[in-house]
Amino acid sequence: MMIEDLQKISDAERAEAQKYEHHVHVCMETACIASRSDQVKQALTEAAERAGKPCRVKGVGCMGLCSAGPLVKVEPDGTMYKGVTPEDADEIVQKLGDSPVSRLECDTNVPFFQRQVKIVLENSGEIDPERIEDYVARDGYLALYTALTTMTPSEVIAQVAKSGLRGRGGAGFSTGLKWTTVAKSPGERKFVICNADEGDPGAFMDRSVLEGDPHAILEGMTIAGYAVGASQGYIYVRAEYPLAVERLKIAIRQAKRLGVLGENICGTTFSFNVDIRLGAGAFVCGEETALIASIEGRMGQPRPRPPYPAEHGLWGYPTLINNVESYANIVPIMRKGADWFSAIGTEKSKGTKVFALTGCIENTGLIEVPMGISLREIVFDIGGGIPDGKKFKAVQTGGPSGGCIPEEHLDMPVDFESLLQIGSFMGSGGMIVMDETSNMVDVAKYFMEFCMTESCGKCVPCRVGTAQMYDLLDKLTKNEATMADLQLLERLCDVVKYTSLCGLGQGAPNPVLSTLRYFRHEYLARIQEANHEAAFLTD
Amino acid sequence: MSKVRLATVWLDGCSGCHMSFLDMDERLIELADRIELVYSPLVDPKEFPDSVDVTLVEGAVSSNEDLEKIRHIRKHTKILVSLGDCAVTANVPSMRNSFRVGEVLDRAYIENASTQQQIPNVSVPTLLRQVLPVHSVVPVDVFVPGCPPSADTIHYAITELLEGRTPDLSDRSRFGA
Amino acid sequence: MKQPSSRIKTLKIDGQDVGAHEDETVLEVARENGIFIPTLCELEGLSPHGGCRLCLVEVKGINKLLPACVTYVEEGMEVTTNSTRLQEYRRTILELIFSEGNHICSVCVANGHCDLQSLAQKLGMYHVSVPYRHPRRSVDASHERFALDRNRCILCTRCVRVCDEIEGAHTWDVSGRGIEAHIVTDLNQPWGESETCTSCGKCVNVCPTGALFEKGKAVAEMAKKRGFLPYLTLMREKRTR
Amino acid sequence: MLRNYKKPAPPSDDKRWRLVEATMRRHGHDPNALIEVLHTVQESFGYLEEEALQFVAASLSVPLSRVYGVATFYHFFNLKPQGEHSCVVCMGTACYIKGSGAIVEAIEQEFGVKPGETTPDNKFSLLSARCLGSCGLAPAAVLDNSVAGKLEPQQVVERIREWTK
Repeated sequence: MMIEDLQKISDAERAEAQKYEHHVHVCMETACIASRSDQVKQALTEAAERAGKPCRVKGVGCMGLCSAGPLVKVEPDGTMYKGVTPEDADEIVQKLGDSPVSRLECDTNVPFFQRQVKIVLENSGEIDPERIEDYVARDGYLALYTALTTMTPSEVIAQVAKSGLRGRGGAGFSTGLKWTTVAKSPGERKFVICNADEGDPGAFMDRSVLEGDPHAILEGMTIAGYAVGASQGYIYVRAEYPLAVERLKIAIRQAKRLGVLGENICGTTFSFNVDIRLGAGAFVCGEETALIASIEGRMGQPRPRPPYPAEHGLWGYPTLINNVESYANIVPIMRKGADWFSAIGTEKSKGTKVFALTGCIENTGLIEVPMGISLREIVFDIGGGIPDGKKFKAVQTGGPSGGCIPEEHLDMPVDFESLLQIGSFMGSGGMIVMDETSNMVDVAKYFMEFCMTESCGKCVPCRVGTAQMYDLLDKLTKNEATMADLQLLERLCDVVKYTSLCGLGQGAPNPVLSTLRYFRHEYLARIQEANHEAAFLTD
Repeated sequence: MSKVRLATVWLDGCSGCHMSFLDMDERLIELADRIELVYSPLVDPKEFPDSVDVTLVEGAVSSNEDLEKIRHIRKHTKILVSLGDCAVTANVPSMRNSFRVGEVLDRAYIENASTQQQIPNVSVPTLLRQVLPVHSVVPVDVFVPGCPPSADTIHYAITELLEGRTPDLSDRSRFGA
Repeated sequence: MKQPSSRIKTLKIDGQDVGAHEDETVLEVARENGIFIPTLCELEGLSPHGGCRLCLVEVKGINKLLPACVTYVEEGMEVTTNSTRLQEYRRTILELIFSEGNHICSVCVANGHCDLQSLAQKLGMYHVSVPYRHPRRSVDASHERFALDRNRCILCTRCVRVCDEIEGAHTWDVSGRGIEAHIVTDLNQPWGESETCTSCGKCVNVCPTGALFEKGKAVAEMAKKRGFLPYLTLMREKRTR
Repeated sequence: MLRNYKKPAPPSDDKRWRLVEATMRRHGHDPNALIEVLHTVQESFGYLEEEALQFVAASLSVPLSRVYGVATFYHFFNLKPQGEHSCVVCMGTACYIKGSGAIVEAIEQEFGVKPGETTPDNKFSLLSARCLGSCGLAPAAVLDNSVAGKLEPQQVVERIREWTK
């Protein structure tokens, strides 16, 4: 595999595309397929054949507005159609090059599309994720080739460090620093792991990236492998994401065939393989030491850190663990440079962040925005506000370790530090909007139930503490709790937060603490309305 | 100097703590100089007095009658002492808590009864969903664990309280002994 | 066995200057110097577990609490083992343990010989302020000589580790997760039917509570003999040298 | 490991064991491959039966209790056979906010099964998932392997009614 070969594929692919006057992109992601987009694609292909139009129909990754699926985009004019059914196919094809089918048209001249900045999602919705040629035609694997042939591993790390990229899995640890530690840690073998165990309820950023642009992850991981000196990578992905797994398998096969993965990549002495490991329904495996235990075939129980996986990871070897979105940033950084990347975002949080915007909001879907954008812009401009004339109440970020942010903090910029300051957490990118009808004690109970059932059971505070806190919240929602119960709840929040072994337990009290901080009156109302006798009565 | 008004009550327990109390033997006579026992299974009065300085509670809260009693006592007591494991932890009576009340009654009065299989329901208190330690129903000031606490421990706890101190039980008593 | 080549570090524990080998944990050094740090899952001779969280200590300059059993000494470290905050956390953790199972000391075979019971006394935990959960848990008395009462199990995994690491049978493991977690033998069949159990009794003796006990022992009769553990560990190390 | 230790034979001549053996071979019978192998067993047989666990334990040289521990730690694995049809209701935050609880309740009421349970006639299993990642379609569920979104309780109940006729 040489640069000429990449160029040849790219040229051929572009030439093939030139043959068609019209390009019809159909979203082929889990959510749109659930709304029959596979049938829409089939119908469009047949309609194009029947009409004999110079038109190419292709399945692509997420185009963002998942609630309006199936989405179809027509290029070169950029018309977007929403809620397309197979029955609409003929009409869409008929109108190609003419005025669009107005009843299906989805206005893209709105903040939802205009305010986004696409780095991670640059290929989503553009390429066919099951064809490596399409990826190559958009300069795919060029960054890898350049890194391998013109840069030393430490130069690669320097570029990542200079970009200011911070881990997108939640805590925001400096990616460059992590890579440096792994590179410097002595070990006869090293490993690179991609954490695709996206377990936060209400988050699907990683699934979309894996389904829509799997080669970007492979390329990012391979560059990382070169930088830290690893020859084996693992993608740990949830078994609940069968389509992502399938696309990754296809991508790995194609990349190997092309010589951009496997032995002697791009004709160099560097070899790197990637295997997929399936999760099996345990949220705690998102924690890196638990994830490692799971890849090793054991129960996903975290162990105390230090030692950190960067020094003592998979089978005791130095191991680099980044999440999907972090790896997806690597290729653009390598291709366009650290300065370009660090010009986006805020002083301490560079680049963009992908969010899964869901809940009580007009535009549900996947968005990518520059760091530093305000929550208000996300919720009211991009998200289109709250439907049915209801009032905004809170937005929840950071999943089960995160918090509920009230109206008063909506103007705060979205970055790692600001979110922590107001008692929430960046997390992996789930953003759930709640309207006035949501009860915050119920919300806190929902997340506590999640943490309780996902606790691995290894350490006492998390195992028993989450169960006790859940019981207290249950009592509150049943209007049976007393002030003493609330005080006990607050005491347990403190103990569990500071004594639990891993992030799951340490973060478990956050939804309670943040709702207590901003919506304490809702807890007090439950206590005032309570019938304290009910708790004692005979069953 | 007026005597300290002391009460002892017996909720759901085996009366072992009261036996241990009596095991103070001759020290009871010394205490009698400083204490007036105003209410107790050991003395005559049937009504809990309006104003009591210290109440020792033996036993867990098992029935609606226990519940009413302990609330009344709390209202009229300055210092409430949970005496013994049943009061402190709900102990042996709480072993029924893993089961539903109906299951327990069935087992006791139907399945294991050879004659007159019938769950008593006339002039007996209603059982609560769970047997509870005293402090989960009303605030408790002093905890004296033990099954039962020894006479020495009880004597120590009472004399400390008489001196106006909070008894430190670290070397004297533990759960189960 | 400390390697002679290992370097010496100096640190402060509770204001006291102490010296230690670099491969020692804070817990080991504290013990050598007569400083008490409570533990439950830890047992000398078994691999560390880090689950009970009772040995958490404060280290100056680190805003997280660290488990002494797996935290290695570092030069100039300043460790606090017994602040008011730590004492309160430890009491609450003990309360959580007591609330989780059905620990009725007065009728337990291990009454008077129980690590959990004596720690409660030592740390001044006189009552449990969190509600008791009263789970319905099973008892396995199918083994000829021993029995398991899951009501008294605190999931310290000492039995799992001793069976795996010392006896080499790995008969025990933890099944399920979170509040539902419990220990099982083999594929969750009755203990007496386990094909891998050698009936050595090590698990019974390392169990900190009355969860694992010898049949025929009445209340307060189940004293545990643990002398074998350091002995076996030492003999093994000698042999592999 | 014993050098001459012979790998055990499959519990029966069911052809599906070949798939399981293939996975084990691909991983060189490495104990680390336990979870991967259990995935294959469940894919092939629908659940993890006891003899399968025994076979996997012996083949990979993993202690029985560890196999059982892993099989019960991960909620994706079933130790009991599932019904002919299944409905996995998403209980992710977005679905929860949009009323997936009501869907579960409606199914519970109509068919008398709670999440994780199967109807006595083995026709239908109700399951719940942490998050299907289809939040844009909240509330969502997987009805016999295909994702369906923006569901109403009654709609799901009717679909299941067809299965359980």
